[in-house]
Amino acid sequence: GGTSSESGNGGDGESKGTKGLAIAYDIGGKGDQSFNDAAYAGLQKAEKEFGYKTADIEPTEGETDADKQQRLVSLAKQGYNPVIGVGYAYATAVKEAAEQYPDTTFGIVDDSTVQLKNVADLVFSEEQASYLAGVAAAKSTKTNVVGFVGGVDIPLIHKFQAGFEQGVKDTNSKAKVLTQYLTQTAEEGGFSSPDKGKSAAEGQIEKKADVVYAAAGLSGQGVIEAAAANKVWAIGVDSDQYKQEALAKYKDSILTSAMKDVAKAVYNLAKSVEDGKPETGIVRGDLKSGEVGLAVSNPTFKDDTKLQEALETAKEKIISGEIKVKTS
Amino acid sequence: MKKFDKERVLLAVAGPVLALAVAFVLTAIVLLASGKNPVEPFTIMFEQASFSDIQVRIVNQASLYYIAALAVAIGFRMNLFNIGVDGQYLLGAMMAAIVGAHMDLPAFLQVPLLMLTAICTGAFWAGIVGVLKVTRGVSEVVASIMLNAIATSIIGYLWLPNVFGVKVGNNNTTGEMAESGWVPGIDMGAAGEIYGLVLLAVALGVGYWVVINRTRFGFDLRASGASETAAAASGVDPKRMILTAMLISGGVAGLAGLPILLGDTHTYSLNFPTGIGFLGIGIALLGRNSPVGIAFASLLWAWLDKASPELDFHGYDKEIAVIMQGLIVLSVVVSYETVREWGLRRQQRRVGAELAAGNVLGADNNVKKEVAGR
Amino acid sequence: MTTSTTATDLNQPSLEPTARTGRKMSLPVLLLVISGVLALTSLVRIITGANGITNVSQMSTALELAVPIGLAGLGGLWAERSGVVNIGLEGMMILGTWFGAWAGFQYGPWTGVLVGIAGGAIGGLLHAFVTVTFNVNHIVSGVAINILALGATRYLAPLAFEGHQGGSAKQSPPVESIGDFTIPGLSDALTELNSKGWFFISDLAGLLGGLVTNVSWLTLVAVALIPATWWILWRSAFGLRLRSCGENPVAAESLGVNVYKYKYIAVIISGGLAGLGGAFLSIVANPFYLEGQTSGRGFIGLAAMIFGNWMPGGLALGAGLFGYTDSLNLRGGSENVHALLLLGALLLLIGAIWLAVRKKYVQALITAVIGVLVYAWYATTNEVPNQVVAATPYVITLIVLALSAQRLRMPKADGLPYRKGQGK
Amino acid sequence: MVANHDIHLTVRKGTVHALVGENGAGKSTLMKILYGMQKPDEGTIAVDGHQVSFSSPADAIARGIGMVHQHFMLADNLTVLENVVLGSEKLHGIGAKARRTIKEISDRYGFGVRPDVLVEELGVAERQRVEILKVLYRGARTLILDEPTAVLVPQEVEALFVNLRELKAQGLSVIFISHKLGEVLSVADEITVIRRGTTVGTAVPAETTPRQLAELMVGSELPTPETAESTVTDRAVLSVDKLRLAAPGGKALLDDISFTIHAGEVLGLAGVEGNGQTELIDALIGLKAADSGTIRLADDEITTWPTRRRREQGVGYIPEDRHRHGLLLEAPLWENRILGHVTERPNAKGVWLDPKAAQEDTRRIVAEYDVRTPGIDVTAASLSGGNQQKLIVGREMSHQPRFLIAAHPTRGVDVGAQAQIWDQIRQARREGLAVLLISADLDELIGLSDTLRVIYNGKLVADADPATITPEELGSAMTGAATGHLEHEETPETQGLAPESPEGEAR
Ligand SMILES: Nc1ncnc2c1ncn2[C@@H]1O[C@H](COP(=O)(O)OP(=O)(O)OP(=O)(O)O)[C@@H](O)[C@H]1O
Ligand SMILES: Nc1ncnc2c1ncn2[C@@H]1O[C@H](COP(=O)(O)OP(=O)(O)OP(=O)(O)O)[C@@H](O)[C@H]1O
Ligand SMILES: [Mg+2]
Ligand SMILES: [Mg+2]
Repeated sequence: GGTSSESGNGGDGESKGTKGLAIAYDIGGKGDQSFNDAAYAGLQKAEKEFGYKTADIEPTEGETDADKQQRLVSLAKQGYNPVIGVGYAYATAVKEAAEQYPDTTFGIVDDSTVQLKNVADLVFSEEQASYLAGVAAAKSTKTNVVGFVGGVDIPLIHKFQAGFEQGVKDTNSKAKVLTQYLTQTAEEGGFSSPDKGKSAAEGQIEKKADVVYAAAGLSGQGVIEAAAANKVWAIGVDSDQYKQEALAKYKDSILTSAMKDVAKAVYNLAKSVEDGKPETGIVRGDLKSGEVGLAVSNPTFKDDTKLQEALETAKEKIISGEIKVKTS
Repeated sequence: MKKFDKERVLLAVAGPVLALAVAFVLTAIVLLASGKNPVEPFTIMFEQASFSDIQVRIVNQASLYYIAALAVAIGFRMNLFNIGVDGQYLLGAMMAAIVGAHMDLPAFLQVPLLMLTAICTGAFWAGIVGVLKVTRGVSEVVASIMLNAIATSIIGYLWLPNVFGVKVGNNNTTGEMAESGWVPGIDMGAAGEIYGLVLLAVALGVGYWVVINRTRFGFDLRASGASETAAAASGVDPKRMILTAMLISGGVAGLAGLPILLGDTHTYSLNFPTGIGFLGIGIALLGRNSPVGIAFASLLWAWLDKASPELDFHGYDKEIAVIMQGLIVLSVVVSYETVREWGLRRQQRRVGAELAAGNVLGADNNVKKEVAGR
Repeated sequence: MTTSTTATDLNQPSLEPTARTGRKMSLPVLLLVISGVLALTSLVRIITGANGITNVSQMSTALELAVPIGLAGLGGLWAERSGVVNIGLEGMMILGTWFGAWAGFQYGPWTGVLVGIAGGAIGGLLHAFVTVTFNVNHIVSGVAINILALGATRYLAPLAFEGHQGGSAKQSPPVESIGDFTIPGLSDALTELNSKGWFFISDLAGLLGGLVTNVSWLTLVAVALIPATWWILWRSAFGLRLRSCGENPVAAESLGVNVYKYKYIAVIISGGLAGLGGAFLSIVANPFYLEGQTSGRGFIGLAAMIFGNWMPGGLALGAGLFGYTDSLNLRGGSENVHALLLLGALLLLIGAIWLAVRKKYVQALITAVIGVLVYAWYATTNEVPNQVVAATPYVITLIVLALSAQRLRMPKADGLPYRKGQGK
Repeated sequence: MVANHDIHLTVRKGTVHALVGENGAGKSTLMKILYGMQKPDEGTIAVDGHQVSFSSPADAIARGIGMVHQHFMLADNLTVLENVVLGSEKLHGIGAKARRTIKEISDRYGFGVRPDVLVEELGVAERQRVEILKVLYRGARTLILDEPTAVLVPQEVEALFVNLRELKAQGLSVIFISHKLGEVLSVADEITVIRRGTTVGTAVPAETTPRQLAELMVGSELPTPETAESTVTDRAVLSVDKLRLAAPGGKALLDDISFTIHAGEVLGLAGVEGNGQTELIDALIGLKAADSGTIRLADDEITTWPTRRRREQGVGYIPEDRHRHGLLLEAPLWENRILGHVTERPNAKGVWLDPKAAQEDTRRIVAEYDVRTPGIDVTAASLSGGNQQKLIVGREMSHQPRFLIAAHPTRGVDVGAQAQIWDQIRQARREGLAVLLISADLDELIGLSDTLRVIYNGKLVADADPATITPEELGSAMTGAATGHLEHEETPETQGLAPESPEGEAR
């Protein structure tokens, strides 16, 4: 028989105009309270604003690049535009799907290796936000010990660690950063084990850390819990965790969060397509674009003028290029 | 004897078919219970199987499953439970990727070299289990579970930038392999490419059959599985056999990742499919450790994998396919066992009946003796 | 009666006729060994300054991490003592996490615990049905249950949790805390003692302190289940019957024991215990269900059980080892594991001396050389790579097993098919 | 196939009722039915005049029926106490009270049972006593003993009979199964004969001779294993010198074993099971490595050879447990024909199997050795025990062994097949085969052997001349009571086993 995309997925019948943004999740999928959810938030915003039909599709475990490609192709064939792969794992898939469907705009989050006319690489300078988190931590610590908890020992998280460490050191050369990764692979639960996060944070707090920064997905909830229990500061990640329902109990211990606005990036790409000027090439979300940064929901944090000044200075230096933040 | 054979074939086919039907019905009940249409998901998934690109991907995926399951089956054939295939194939693939990235021989040398690397790595990793079992009596199950976990760490270590790791974007890889090590696929036009090493899977299957059924070694292996004590008394050194079986199983396991590595990704990255070793266990058991059975089981499994994502587009949860995989394994093995027991009892009864009726093979030239004996 | 195709001697520890075991190591000897190791650890702590390796919170974390593993292992113990290999523990744990959280967030944590147990028990019932009634190979059934449990919980999670506050397709809404306790005077005293850094005494205080500080009530239940299991299986009529099914079901049958019944009960309890382990994860360790929460603990539990020679005490030791090394990793892994290198070197050296005394010079030399190499590693580095840290629990388990495995003995009819009235 | 049909059996109170019949006649099956382990298709059972139906052994136990099985029903890894109280924990609990009761019973009958040792540490006779204790502990009024004497030496048998008479005196009924007709006549009050699953007659011991009983059993005359002329040569085929084998703990399982078997000679090895026979076989076939000493096959020293090489060089093996060591039960007959000779013709050509040739040769064996089977593709499990044994004998003989280990070659085999197997051994012996014969059947041993040795506690303690020795004399050496060269004494001592011995003899 023909290929599945030739026969279409019931898509050919409907008019293409009614279909818009589609996203394909990375493992973790919807509900990860991290960038998958953020991407979904962007999708919802686009759906509401542009009034078109959207799609969001989950991956399967242990799938290959070919499967991811198939997913993207299938979405493109059905007329969705743009089609975004959430997560660097989609790199190969996006590249090949984009070659197959040159008229569709593709997006990929967290990867800058795909260079095609119809592909937008939505990447973020997480290290810049982490640098600011480091500044905030260094300014807030009384013990000169701060902690970093990484979910899984992979390059993406190394960026957070590198930025944070640099921020701390640049601000307070006497401060020491304790680093702890929870697991080697995601399968072992590094991003989804709050209990592990809690143990790790407790260990750091016992060694006098009084600010802990978690770049650990769902495990970060445990880090925040431990910080609250021991009355030290926690710094959240990805979204503004001060505002998260699940963490409402501990919000007074959440100093700030190093945000990465995947939602905005996704929405922007959708908007650019809608406006007829699709983004292409590397679209970097950084301090300058405002797609990464520190959340200011916690009043204690916001009202600490000295701290805010220091952050402001650091931010300007980064934007001006005076400070180059390391990525690993 | 033709009668017995025909019956055996019938039994062999009737069991799984019946079981599949039961599994489908049970799945339909789950769908019904959750308020969904109990039939449409199946029609969608069957329809998927008719598309050539899906077919290509089913075959590709099945080749990985097939090799992993063969590795498991070799162990099972002699009552060894190699739950460590997962670690063995990951390490094997990674080592092959590393060698492939750092060596560049002509293809006719490079590809065998990569395969040899994978085989040796897998065999080495499984060999640890074998040695521990033979010399120290450590259960192969625990040892392999531990070694799977240790393999994860080793992989993490090899990925370090100052070891063999090459960072590409946010991905850890082992660097692009030299092109001489790429195995070209079989071009199926718009449907995509079938991995060249699907042929390796086929060859391994044939080799497995020949070795198991047609060689002295295979006989020893089967005998060890059927009765360790009888095999030992017949001259099989059980320790050596365990070690050999583990080494072979591990060697084959090492190859399980190669079709996709040499045929598609050309690097070992965070995207490399994991968990195939564990699925291999289920598939081997589903295929009753026979090369043909495993082939069907791998294809069935791959079909469920590749056809289910489509369900998402139609408002169904594709987890239903995972439920179905579980149900299929359960109902198939239950039916195997029931049919097997029934068949055994039936055969015994028949032997008894045929003997009573005087249909004895050696009867005619033994009339005299029989009279004398009684 | 043997299955034609698949493994039946899972866990077969040895080809040799098993040497007599277990009973040889009397309690005083065991205590001596344990305190010896503790003394060494203490020494290492003082030399390296890695105070983390024996402090109170290290120990209480270790306990919390050990509980789910120990419960899974106990589940395995019950099943295997009745002659059924249970490799479906992982799946039953998954059911426990899901059901525990599902009932927990709606009706309170204790109800959650009960429903979690029930969830695991359903998995056990299925396993019993397939392996006991249909006599299917135990491994196949276990593998299938693992797959099925994963699929079922994933399928059900969105249906049950989406739309509730704090719930999503992969996470349940939070469950209320079950509460914990600290024995006030004792805990403080031990913590105080522990912080003094004295040789041995402080370490012992750390160990004991972990048992009385911030302990969840469910942890208490789990710990109590170890002696309870021992008592039931080895001191009650019910336990005797159950064990007899794992040793020689035909003999049990000939004395009027309903072997099927006991196997069913054992496997259902096994599932229930694994379910409890799951509920512990989704109610105590984390206050909610998360997809992938068990991350292989069922298998580790199985390993701990084999490690513990199919005995509750040994199993607790095994689970404790996993919990301890795990908590070492999570709490300053590289530093702690680096300190462990010294401990390893010391142990190797002692081993070498012991071997030399027993006139096994070649082995003694090899052991000594390895010891020196480990020491060199310790002396020339300040920390070990993360990867080594992560592998530590597994490497230690392998080493301990390699040193002790020949003394292991599993129930004689473990994993073998059984049919009523077909015994010879 | 019907195992039992039209069985009529009445056992009176306070008597010993013997049940005899050839192998596979259905004795054990009948007892299992009486004991509730199997269900009868039709017919009735009455206890004390009440009609009963047993759905499990528990029901039978409740009715006061206890059974000691042909194959021990003990869990090795449980203690004696645990084995005894299992299933009847309600009686005296599982603790101190139960221990006291066990001691009491043990003392009353002089069993000398130790409640807290593991069963795996016990010898056969001790296990037997534990089995009987199990039944007594439950307060059984009717005892079923299925071949209790098969593994006992005559002296132990006599001790058992003293116990039985004691039980009888206390008003218990005993059903006693044995192949040893002398024993039966000595202990029984009544005898029922079973043939092909049905009762064919009853006999009163006082009026019956063993020969009459045997004829009733098989419907024909008993064959005897006697060997006519000696064929022993002076060519040594197997010589064992100072063989020693120790258990992992260091205890010697075999010690200072030396013997030589010549071409054409059958060396019979007598001994109570568990005295080192199994270990000796393992050492000879290469499954266990000797700690010291040498084994020579003709001119080659084979002490360090692996099993396969020994078998290739002409060591044949009829194992004592055919199911564990001789067959792949679920494999077809022709694959079983390959087992043990996979490297030899016609089974293999180089590294390749030759299934065609193997199948062809299997057909030959089936025909020549009268294996009753509808074909060579049926599984070994579906053959009867005797036919399985014939297949094994045929297979081993097909490779022209120089030395044959024959362990219980006719165990569980009916008289017809027995005679055939004996014939084959004799035939091969005439052609120069050296045989090590191990058997619990002393008549077979004495009848077939050219030389006799007795193994006790891992040592060869005695030798005897088969032409003159009696089973009783051999038996006393088997218990370690006599050593050295056994001379036949012309004036027999009072033998408890003699049929004419008075019944109810006091202790
Ligand atoms: N339910 C059954 N239906 C038909 N045949 C059966 C059944 N159960 C057992 N048999 C067969 O009946 C025969 C009687 O076996 P049984 O064990 O009772 O013999 P036995 O007289 O005790 O022999 P032995 O002296 O060797 O112990 C065997 O051939 C057995 O396989
Ligand atoms: N449960 C059963 N139901 C039906 N047929 C059976 C059963 N068990 C055994 N048989 C058949 O009975 C026959 C006799 O088997 P068995 O081993 O019990 O014989 P046996 O009487 O002990 O013979 P032998 O004297 O040769 O040992 C075999 O052909 C077997 O197929
Ligand atoms: Mg028989
Ligand atoms: Mg019998």
